[in-house]
Amino acid sequence: MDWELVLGIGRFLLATTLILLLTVPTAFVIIQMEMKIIAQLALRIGPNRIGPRGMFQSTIHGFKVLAKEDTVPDQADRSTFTLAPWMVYMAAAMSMIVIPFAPGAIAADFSIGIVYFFAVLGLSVVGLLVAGWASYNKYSLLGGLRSAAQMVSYEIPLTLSVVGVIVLAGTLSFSEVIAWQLEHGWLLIWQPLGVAIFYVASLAEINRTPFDMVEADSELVAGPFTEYSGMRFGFFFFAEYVALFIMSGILISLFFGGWLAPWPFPAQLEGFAGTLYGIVWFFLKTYLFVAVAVWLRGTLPRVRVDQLMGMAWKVLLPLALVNLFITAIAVVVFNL
Amino acid sequence: MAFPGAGIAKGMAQTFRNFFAPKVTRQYPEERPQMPERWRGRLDLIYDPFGEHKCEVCFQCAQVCPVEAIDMSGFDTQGNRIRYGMPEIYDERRDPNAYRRAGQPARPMRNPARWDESVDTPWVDETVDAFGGRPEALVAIFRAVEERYGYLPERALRRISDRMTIHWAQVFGAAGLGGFRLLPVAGHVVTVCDCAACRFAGGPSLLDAIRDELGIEVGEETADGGITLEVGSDVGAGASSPAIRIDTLVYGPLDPEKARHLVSERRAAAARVAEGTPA
Amino acid sequence: MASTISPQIRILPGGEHRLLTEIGRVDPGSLASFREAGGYGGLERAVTRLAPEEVILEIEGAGLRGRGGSGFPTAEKWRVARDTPADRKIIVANLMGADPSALGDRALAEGNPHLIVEGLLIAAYAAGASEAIVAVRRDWTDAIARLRRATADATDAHLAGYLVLGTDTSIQLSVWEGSGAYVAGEETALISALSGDRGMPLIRPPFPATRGLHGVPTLVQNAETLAHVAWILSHSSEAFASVGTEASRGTKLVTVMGRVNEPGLVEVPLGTSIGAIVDLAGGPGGSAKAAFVGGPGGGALTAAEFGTPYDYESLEAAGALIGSGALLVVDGATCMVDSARFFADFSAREACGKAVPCRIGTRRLVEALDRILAATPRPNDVTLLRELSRKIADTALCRLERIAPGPILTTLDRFSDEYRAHAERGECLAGACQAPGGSPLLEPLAGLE
Amino acid sequence: MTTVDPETRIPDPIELDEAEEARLRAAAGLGPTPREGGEYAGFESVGIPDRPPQTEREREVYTLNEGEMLINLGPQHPSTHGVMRLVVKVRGEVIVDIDPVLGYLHRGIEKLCENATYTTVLTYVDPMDYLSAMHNEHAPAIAFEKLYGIKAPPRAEYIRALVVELNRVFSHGLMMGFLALDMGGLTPILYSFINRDEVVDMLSAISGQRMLFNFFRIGGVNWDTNDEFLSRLGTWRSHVLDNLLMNERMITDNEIFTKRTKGMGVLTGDEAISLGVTGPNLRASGVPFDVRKAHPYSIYHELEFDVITQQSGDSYARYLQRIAEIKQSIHLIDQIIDKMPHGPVQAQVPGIIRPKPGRAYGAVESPRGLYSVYAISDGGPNPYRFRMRDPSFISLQALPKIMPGRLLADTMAVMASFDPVMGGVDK
Repeated sequence: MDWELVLGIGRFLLATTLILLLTVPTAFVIIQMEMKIIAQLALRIGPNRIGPRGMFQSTIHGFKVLAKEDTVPDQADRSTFTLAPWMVYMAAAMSMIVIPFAPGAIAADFSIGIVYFFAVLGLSVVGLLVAGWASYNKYSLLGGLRSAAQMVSYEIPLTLSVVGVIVLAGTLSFSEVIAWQLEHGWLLIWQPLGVAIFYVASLAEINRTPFDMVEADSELVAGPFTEYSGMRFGFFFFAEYVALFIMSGILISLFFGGWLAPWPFPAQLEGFAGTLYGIVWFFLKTYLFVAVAVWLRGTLPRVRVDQLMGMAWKVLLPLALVNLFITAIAVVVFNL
Repeated sequence: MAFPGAGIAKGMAQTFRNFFAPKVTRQYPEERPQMPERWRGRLDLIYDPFGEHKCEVCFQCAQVCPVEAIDMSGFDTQGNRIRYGMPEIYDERRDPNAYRRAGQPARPMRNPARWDESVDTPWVDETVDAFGGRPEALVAIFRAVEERYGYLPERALRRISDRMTIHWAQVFGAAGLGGFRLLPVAGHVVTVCDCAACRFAGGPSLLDAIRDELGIEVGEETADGGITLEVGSDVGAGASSPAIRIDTLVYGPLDPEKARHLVSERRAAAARVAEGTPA
Repeated sequence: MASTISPQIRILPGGEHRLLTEIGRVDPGSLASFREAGGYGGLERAVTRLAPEEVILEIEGAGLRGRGGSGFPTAEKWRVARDTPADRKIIVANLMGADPSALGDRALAEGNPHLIVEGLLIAAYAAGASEAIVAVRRDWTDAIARLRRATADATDAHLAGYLVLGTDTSIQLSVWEGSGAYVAGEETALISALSGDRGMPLIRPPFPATRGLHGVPTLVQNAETLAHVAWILSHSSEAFASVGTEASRGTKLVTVMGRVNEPGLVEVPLGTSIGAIVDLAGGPGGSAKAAFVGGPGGGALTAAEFGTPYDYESLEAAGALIGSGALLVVDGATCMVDSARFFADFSAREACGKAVPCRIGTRRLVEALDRILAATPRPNDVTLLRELSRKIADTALCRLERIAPGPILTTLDRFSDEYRAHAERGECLAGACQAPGGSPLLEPLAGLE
Repeated sequence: MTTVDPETRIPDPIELDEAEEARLRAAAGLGPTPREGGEYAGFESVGIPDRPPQTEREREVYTLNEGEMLINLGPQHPSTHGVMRLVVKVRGEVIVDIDPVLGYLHRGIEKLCENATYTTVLTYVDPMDYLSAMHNEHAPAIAFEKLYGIKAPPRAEYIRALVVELNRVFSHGLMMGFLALDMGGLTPILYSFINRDEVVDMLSAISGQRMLFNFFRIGGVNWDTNDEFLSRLGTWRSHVLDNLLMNERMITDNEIFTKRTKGMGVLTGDEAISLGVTGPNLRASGVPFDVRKAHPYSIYHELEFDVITQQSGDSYARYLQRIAEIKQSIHLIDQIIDKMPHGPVQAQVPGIIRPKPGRAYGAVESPRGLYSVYAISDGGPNPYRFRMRDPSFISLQALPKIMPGRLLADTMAVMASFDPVMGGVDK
C-alpha cells in the first residue's frame, strides 16, 4: 500500500475539513466587524447587547438565519434554486484551499495555485447567475445578469494585474511568491500599479461597495438574493464575507508579503513557531484590508452599472496591460 | 475637482475622523430622553376646584379620537362601572364626583367657609398667563396675588393649580414654604425682626415694648382691628438692626421708646381712617 | 448716589474693595453706566477671545472657590458640568439669601446687578450652559426689579440671548423669584422650587450637575462667586490671587453685626483675622465675649480666638465656617446657652420637613436646651445634644441640615461653664436670662467636662 | 343562524381547488382559467392592469414591444420614499417609459378637513407632507385668516417664520442624506438625522410634539418661545454649519456622486414651468421663483434675502440648491431672531369659527415648492371645500419626462433629487 498516498489523502481531507470549518467563524468575525465599524463611522454605537460589547451579535444572526423558514417561490425552478447557494458557497470555500496562512499551513500548496484560485473564484458567477434565473423574479434576473457581466469583466484586469507578479516571481505557487518576497521585498514596491488595479478589481469581483451592483438594495432590492430566505440566503451572505476574507488574503499574499512580518526580523522562524508567527501576521494584515473594505462601504455611494463596466474595459484593462508590458520589459532589460 | 480621487479622499477622511468621535446614540432603556417641558405626549387630566378630575368620563374624546389613542373607564352617575378601553391606562374617576355633578352632593366640601372668598378668577388666570404658565413663575404669581389680596386665598390657589395644571398639593406645598400668608390679616401688620442681627442688638426689647403698647400678643390683632403683631426673620434689617417692619416699610435702628411711638402713631392713624377723619 | 441701595445695607469703608467699588457709583438701572465703568469687558473678552476651557483655566489660576459656603473650587465644578454630555445645560445664580441677616448678595443685586449677570454669562459660556437663570429671594423686590431690568438690557444689547456678541454662543437669560425660606438657598431645594414644587432638597445622587432642573444638568452658583468671576475676567487671575491665603484666595463679603460700633458690610481678603474684621466695623461695642461665624449654622469663637484667620480651612478647624458670610459679635451680657437655643430654634422653624432627622431632631435639640435653660435637665441631656447633633449631621439630606447643630456643639465646647451654671444651678453667668435659680441637681450632668 | 344552500353559496376563491373552479367557471359560461404559458409568461402579466387601457397614455405605457419588460418599483421597495409604485418599462436596463401609480397612502385628508371645524383642520394637515408639518399648517392658517378676516399679531408671525425656516433646514438636510442613500451611501443619511434630531427636539420644545407639531392656530401660534427652545436654538446654531459640512464633505465633491448626478435628470426651465414644478426643483433649473419673494406672506417682506438659483437643472444642481437654501434659511433665522418684536402670540378668536361665505387662497414656499390651500366657506363651522396643492405630486410628473433613455439604476437617484414625500402626494 502506498502510505504516502494515504497520508496525502488524509492530510488533504483534514485540511479541507478545517478550511470548511474556518469559513463560518470568518464570516461571523467579518460581519461583526462590518456592523461595528460602519456604526462607528456613522457616529453610532452599533450592536452592544449580545455578549460582551455585542461581540456575539453576528453569531446570533447566524443562528437566526438557521431558524428561519426556507421558502421557495411558487414558480421558481426548484432544483437550480436550491443548488445556487451551494455553488456560490463552494466556490468561496474551494478557493480558500490555496490560501497560504503560514509556512506549512496551506491546505494544498499547488504549483499552479494562482491559476487554480482564479479558476475556482470564477465559479461563483455561475451560482449567482443561476440564482438570478431560478428565482423567477425580475429583480433577481437583472441582478444575476449584472453579476455575470461585472464579474466576467473584472476577472480580466484582475488576472492581468497578477501576471506582472508571476513574471517577476517566475512561479504560480503562492508559497513561492511569498518566498520571493522574502528575498526581494514586498511586491508592493515592485508592482505599485498592479496593487491598485488588483485592489479595485477585487472589490468589484466580490461585489463590495462601491461596486455592489449585484445587490444594489436601492435599485434591485437584493439582486439575485431577493427571493431567498433562511439558510439559503445565509449561504450567499456567508459566501460574500468569506470572499472578502479570501480576496484580502490573496492581496496580502501577492503584494504585501503574505505571512511575512513587515520588518525583516525575525525573517522566518522554523517549525511550529514559524507557523504560529506566520498565522498571526497573516490574519493581522488580512483583517486590516477587510477593515479598509468596510471603511469604503461606510463612506462611498455605489457607482452606476455602465460606469462600472466602462471602468473595467476603458481604464483598468489598459492600465493592467501597460503594467504587464513595463514589467516584462524590466524583467528582460534588467534580467531580474 | 483638483485631483481625481480627492473628493473620495475627503469623505474617507471625514468618516475616519468620525470613527473616533464621540457617538450620538442614545441607549434607550438605560438613557431616557429628556422630554421638553411642553411635551404633549403625556396626558394629564385637569382638576376641578374640589380636587377631583374634571373629566366626566363621557367618552366623547375617545370616540372622536382619529387614531383611537384614548381609553378610559369609570363609574356613571348610577354607580355602574363603565369602560372604554383598558382600565389601567387612566386614573379611575371616583364616584363622589359623579354624584355631585348629578346634583346629589355626596360629601361635604372642603373648607366651606373659604369657598365664599371673593377672588377675581379672570384676573388670576391673566396673571398666570402673563408668566407663560411656567412652573418657575409660581412664586412670582403668588407674590402678585398676595400683593392684591394681602394673603393667598385658597380659591386663588385652586385656580392657579387648575390653570397651570399643577397638582393642588404641589401648589399648596410651595405656597406653604415660601413665607406667604395663607389667612387674611386685619389692618397694618407690624413685624418685629427676629433675625440674628436684630436679636443680639436688642430685638426682644422692642417686642416687649410693642406688646406692652398694643396690649396684644404675637399673632393677635388689636381690638379695633387696626394693627396685627407678628414676628419674622425675613425683615432683612441688616445694618439697621434692631428693626421692625410696618406693612412693607422697614424702620430701624430703633430703641424701645421709638418703636412704641411708631406703633402708637400708626395705630392712631388707622383709627382716624376708620372714623373717616383724615389727619 | 448712596441711595441706590436699601438703607439697611451699610457698606463700610476699609478692607479690600473689589466687588463693592462700583456700588453707589454706577446706576444699577442703567447698562450704559455699567459699561462706562468697564463692565462686560470680562464677558466680551471671554466670549470673543477665549475658549471655554481657557476661561476655566483662568478661574483655576485665580484659585476661586465657591463663596456660597462650601468652598468647592469653582473651576472644578465648571469642568464637571462642561464634561457632562447633554444637549442642554442650565446654570442658576443663587440669590436666595438663605440667611436673612447676611447682606452681601443683596448689596450686589441692588447696587450692581450687571456684575452678577456678567459673571453668570461668563460661567454659562465656560460651563457650556445655554440657559441661565437668576433665582432671587422674593422679599428683595428692589433686587428683583433691577435684575429684571439688567437681564432685559443685556439681552437687548446682545450680551445675552441668541448669538452673544455675534459669536456662536447663545445663552438665554431669565429672572425667577424664589420663596423666602432658609432652606431654599440650598441648591437642590432651589431646583425643586424652580420646577414649581415645594422648595425641598432632593436626594443626591443624582447630583444637579448630572440631573437637575427639568432633568437637565444644572450648575448652581452663588451670586458673589459669579461677581468674582466677572471681576477676574475683567482684571486678571493674578490680581485676584494677589490677596488671601495659599488655599483661599481673593476677597469675601462679610456682614459684621451684633455688638459692634458700626455694623455693616465689609469686603476683606480671605485670611484676615476675625479681630481685624471686627475692627473694620468700628471695633466691638463694649467687651466682646465671642463671635458666631457663619450664620445660623456657624460656630462660636471666643474672644481669645479672634486671631483666627477668616478663611475656609482655619474656620473649619475651629468648628465654625464661612457659611453665609455673617459674623455676629456678642458681648459679655449675652447668654451663650440662650444664643445656641436661638440658632437651633431658627433651624427647627425653618426645617422644610422632608428629612425626619432635621424636622424632629432639631426640635428635640431645642427642647433639650429649653430644659437646660429652665434648670430642669435630664441627666443625659448634654450627651443627647452631642449625639443627636452628630446624627443629624450624619443623616443630613442637605448642607444646611448638616451644619445646623454647629452653634450648639461649639458653645458646648467653649462655654461649658455657662451650660453647667444653667443646668446645675439655674443661674445665668451672663445675667441675661431670667434664671429660675435654686434646686440643684441630685446627680451631676454627664457629658460636660 | 341562517343556513346557506351549498349549491347557491359562492365559495371564496381561496377555497376552490382547480377542478371545482373549472366546474364553476364552466357553469357560469366562462372559459377555462387563464394560465400563463411559456417561460416569460409571468414577466408580461405582472404590472399590466387586467382591463383594457383607459387612455392613450396608458395604452402607450402598457404595450410591450420586442425585448421590453415591465418592472414594478414599489409599492414595497426599499427606496420609494414611502409607498409609491413606479411601473417602469425597460429594455434591458434602459428605461423606455415610466408610469407613477399613486394612492397607496391615500387617507382622504381633504375630506377629513371638510368635516372638521376650521380650528381642527390644522391638526389634520400635519401628516400630509410629514417632513414639513409646519408648512402644512402655515398655508391653511393663512387661508383661514383671510377667510375670517383677522391678522395674527406680529410676534406670532415672526415665530411662524422662525419655525417654518427651521423646518426647511431639516427637511432639506434629510434630502441630502436620502439622495446619497438611494445611491448606496449608508452614512450621510445618519449624519442628516443627527441634525434633524436637534431641530426636532427644538421644535418639540416650542410645540410639544416631535414630528406632527400642531403648533399653528388661526390668528397666531399655540405658544410663545421659551428658554428651552431658544437655548436649544442657540446651541444648534453654534454647530449647524459644521454638521452640514460633515455631509458636504461626504457628498459634494465625491467623484462617484458627481458622476451619478451631474447631467442626470436634466429639467430645463421651460419644461419645469410647463409641468408646474415649483420650489427648489424649479430654482435649480434657473427660474427665480420663490413664493416668499414673489408673493410675500407672513413677514418675509421684512427680511433680506435673494432668490437662489442654479443653472444646469440636473440632479446635482438640485442638490446644490438645497444646500444653498439651508444656508439661506439659517441666515433668515438670524434675522428673525434679531428683529422679533414683543407682544402677544395669539389674536382673539372664538372656539368655533364661522367665516362669512367666501373663498380664500393661502400659499407658502414649502421645502418641496409651492404648497397652497384653497378654502371655500358657506358660512358654516366647516370649510365647504378644502383643496390642497402639494408640490411633490407635481414634481413626480417630471419623472416620465426625463427618465426615458436612462438606466434603471438612476430612477431612484433622480427621484430622490426631486425629494418627493408620498404623504403629500397621496394626501
